[in-house]
Amino acid sequence: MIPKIGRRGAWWRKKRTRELAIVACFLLPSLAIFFLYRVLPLGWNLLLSVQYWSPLKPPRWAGLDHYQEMLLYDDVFWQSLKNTLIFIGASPIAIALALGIALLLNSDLKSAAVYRSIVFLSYPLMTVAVGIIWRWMYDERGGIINFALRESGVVAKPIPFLQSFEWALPSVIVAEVWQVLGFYMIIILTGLQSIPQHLYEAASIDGAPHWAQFGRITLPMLRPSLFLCAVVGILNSFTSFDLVYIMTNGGPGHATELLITYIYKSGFGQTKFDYAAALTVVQFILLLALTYLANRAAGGNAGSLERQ
Amino acid sequence: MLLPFYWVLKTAVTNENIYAYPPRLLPESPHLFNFVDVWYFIPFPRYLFNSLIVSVLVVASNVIFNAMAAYALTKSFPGKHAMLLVFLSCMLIPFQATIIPAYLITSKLGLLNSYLGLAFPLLSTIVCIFVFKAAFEAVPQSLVDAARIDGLNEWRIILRVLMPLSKAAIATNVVLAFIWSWNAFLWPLIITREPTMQTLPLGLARFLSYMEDTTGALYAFAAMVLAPSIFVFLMAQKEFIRGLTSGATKG
Amino acid sequence: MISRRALLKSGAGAVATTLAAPAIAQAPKKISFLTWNIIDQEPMIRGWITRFVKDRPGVEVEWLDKKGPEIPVFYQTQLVAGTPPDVINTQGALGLEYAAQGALLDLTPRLKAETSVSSRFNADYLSNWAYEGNNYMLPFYITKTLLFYNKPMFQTAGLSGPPRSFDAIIDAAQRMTSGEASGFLTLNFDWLYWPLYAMNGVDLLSKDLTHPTFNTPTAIEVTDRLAKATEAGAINKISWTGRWVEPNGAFAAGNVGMLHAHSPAYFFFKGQGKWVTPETLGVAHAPGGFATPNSHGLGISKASKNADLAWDFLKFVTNEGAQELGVNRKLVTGNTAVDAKNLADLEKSDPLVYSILKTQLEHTDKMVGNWRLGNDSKVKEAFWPELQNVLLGRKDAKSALADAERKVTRELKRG
Amino acid sequence: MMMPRWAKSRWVVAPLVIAGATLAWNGYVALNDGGVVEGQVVDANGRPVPDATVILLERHFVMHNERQRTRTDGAGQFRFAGNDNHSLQLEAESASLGRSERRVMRLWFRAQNVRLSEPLRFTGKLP
Repeated sequence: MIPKIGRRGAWWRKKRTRELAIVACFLLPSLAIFFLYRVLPLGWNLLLSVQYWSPLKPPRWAGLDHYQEMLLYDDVFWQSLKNTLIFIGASPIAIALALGIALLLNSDLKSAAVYRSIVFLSYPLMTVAVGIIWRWMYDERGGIINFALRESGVVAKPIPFLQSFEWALPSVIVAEVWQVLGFYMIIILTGLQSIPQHLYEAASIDGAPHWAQFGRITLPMLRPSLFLCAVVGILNSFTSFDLVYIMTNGGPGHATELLITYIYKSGFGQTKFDYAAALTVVQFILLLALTYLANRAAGGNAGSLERQ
Repeated sequence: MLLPFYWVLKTAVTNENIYAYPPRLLPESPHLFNFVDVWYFIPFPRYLFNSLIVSVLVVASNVIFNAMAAYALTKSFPGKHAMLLVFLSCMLIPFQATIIPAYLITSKLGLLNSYLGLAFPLLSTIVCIFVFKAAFEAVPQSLVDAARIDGLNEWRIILRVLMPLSKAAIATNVVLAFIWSWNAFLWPLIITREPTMQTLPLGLARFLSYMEDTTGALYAFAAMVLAPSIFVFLMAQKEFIRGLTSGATKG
Repeated sequence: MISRRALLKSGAGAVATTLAAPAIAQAPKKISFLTWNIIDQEPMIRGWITRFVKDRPGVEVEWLDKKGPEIPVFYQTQLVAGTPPDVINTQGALGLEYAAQGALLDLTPRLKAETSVSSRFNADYLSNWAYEGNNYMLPFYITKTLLFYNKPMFQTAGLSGPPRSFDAIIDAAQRMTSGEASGFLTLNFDWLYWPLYAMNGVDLLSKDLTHPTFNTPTAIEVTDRLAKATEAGAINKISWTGRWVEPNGAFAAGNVGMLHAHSPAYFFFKGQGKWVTPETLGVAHAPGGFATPNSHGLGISKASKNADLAWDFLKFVTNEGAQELGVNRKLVTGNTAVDAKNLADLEKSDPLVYSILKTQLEHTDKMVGNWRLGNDSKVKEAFWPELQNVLLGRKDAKSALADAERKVTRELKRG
Repeated sequence: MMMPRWAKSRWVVAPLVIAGATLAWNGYVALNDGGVVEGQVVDANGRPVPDATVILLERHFVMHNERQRTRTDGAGQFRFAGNDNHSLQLEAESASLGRSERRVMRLWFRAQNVRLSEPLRFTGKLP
């Protein structure tokens, strides 16, 4: 496009158009991909969700029938919604935990670096494998957790963690937290390290006690990091399909059913693609709302990721 | 934190009857034959190959596309704010939730059951774009201007000026892209048709299904698929963590 | 730089197309055969294919094997993509659902035309895949539930033989229960537990499958007793929570009196349970001879481009193939002649397996839990969670069955 | 002088090491995959048993299926060729001495050449 631009008038305009052209073609590949695999599918879901659709029949208009079915009659939907929210509810605990670890490791000691890598190590792991590993740790017979509990005399009979309605969801959440903890920690850690030291110095000169420094300086300064953690936590709870699929596949009953697993099941298992689409739409709206809230909580700056 | 690692390794090197109670804390008569079994019971080399191809595709294109997009986003242009918002909201669309249309689209593109189809959704990722953006913005504008006065074109500026100064961001891109593609499960599960196109996570899930997790081999398998991502992470961790966090919190 | 990107993309594209092409484009005389997690029989199936294509020049058979949970996903996606496997192997009622969706080819005309084929099969099993009177699948290998029991535990409990009634089951279970030991265990997926209700004269749906008939005093009482027995530990909790590995593993551990399961369960708990021998393992019909089938059938996709070839392959597999399959996997195939021969051999070589497989061919008129529903999984989804709530003591039988009735009615109306 | 610097980078070294190791291993395999399984059969007192039948079973998923059988020579030695599995069981039987114990043999790769370290031993006579 250089020659085309060459024909333009004044130098600055030429430059301007050139820049725009470049911006455009640089953004193109990424935008194309996001359009194909994020935007378009979302729109398509919207369409599907108001149709009766199945692979072999022509689609018919369904209006809000699926939404009505979901909200009024579908217990499983409410169950999975509840579970998803519990999942999200767990992430603050995880973040707090990560914050604690980060504070401990917030030094430039060699050992600190080692611990950092250890804590983080669980993040890059294949979730399917993580699921299998935790299944095994929870196992009633050979699992180390039950072994520890029985040896230490906490319980007499082994707990069938993943088979019991009470324990299944917490167990899955623990595994989830274990995997994502390192990620939170790293984010918070650099949040900490990016806090200018002189603030603390000033504070200690004013004789502010440590807890006060933590409350007045550390936490506020960490907001962006914490916000990011929150977003990641929310996203995870909406997308941790692999883990549930492998560990419990939503069972027992629907004790560990998440929206995402339920979408998958009703779409592909029960061949209700249209209904699944409706679920998806609801899930997305929920996701947006929650992120918005998290954003507000973090003090409104539209997230640490966006800064002009 | 390390307990699960130990437990899976310990199980991977012990003999068949792993349900004995109490389980031994130390493996008795450890051996590595479970790994051999895994290698032969499923076409492990094939799955490995597939996973590698897809990962390479994803990693390469991520570094390139994301750098381009990020560079564009460091410039000021009308509608930039809107653009950023689009990207951010795109990030909020969980891919798992768009799986059905995504499948239909891919079938329209004729990419079902192909490496490109496997890689496509991951070819560019938003988080990584922001990582690059942050890194590029950290580069002093004066350098860029100087380069431009020297008559370098945009490509050269990215390649010669920005990239060398953004090693951390590159490392982050490589690692994240690798992790995501290497570990992807749901997407390959849906779009691969033949066993010969399956990737390791699918192999693992299959293995689980017919070995009925009664043998150490399953855990050997788990260990085998985990090794590469751990390896890559440990290789790049320093830059990776720096890049990730600078992108995340300062971006 | 540009050239490099172009290079990368085109390179990737090339790789992609080369590897995608064979899969997507169906060769003129190619059929694909989708099996349900029998990857362990690879040599046999490869053998079938070689033999099948030998005297059919230019014919190709592609074999795909998926594990249970993947099959519906895979088949649905392939339907959408317009490339469904020509011959598919489904378990339980899935075939009926696909038939109802219009995904499967109606085999009735072909069966009418070739009585030699239809007469091959045990009529009761064959009719399991009759949807609205038309037949969509042929038996590949067949199973139904039976009662395994732990003879030593029966003796120590002073029980002479297998229970002959529901009361006897509960009673026996209670007598064998103590500490770690529990009396009774059943598989619960699909409708495998349904004989427990059938033997009490409870049926889920009306004959014409239009409305539920299970919300009766008897049903409530039965459910209640099951729940109480579970509470007391006489019925192992895993009956209502586990799927396959857990229940069979528990029975293999040797401290469960009875296992109500279909025949393949034997091979699983045999593998894990040292105690399992012809002397110690009892095999019986459930009281009243009721059993829930959970068979594997073979059907042809309506979208198949080579339906006739697929039909030939179906006939081949259910005859020549069946023989070998029956021997390798020690199972019955629903092909009467084949099974008769294989059982005769087994009677000598492996009496225990023989006694198990024999039950699969008896009382085939007493099969229950095999309602010819086009939306079986949805009805199940409406019914089972409620029942499960009761059995695990999280809800009382009366209200649970009432709720279940309401839900099932809705599903049946939605169709 | 750019060369040495990137050549020393761990991103180059590590992959090279891996590649090297893989090659070496494949080389070793190529030299030792004759598929020969040999050993000796002895009775309870350790005397070689001539003319005993030795059965080679190979693992197939969760079961073991008989693959070949052969007979021992005068020195109680036996030799199988053309084994292409990696998980085997060996068993000897003889009319007079009954069955030996089952020896599990797991190999590092398919068709690895092996020789039984301990001979197959008949534990006693059949009643």
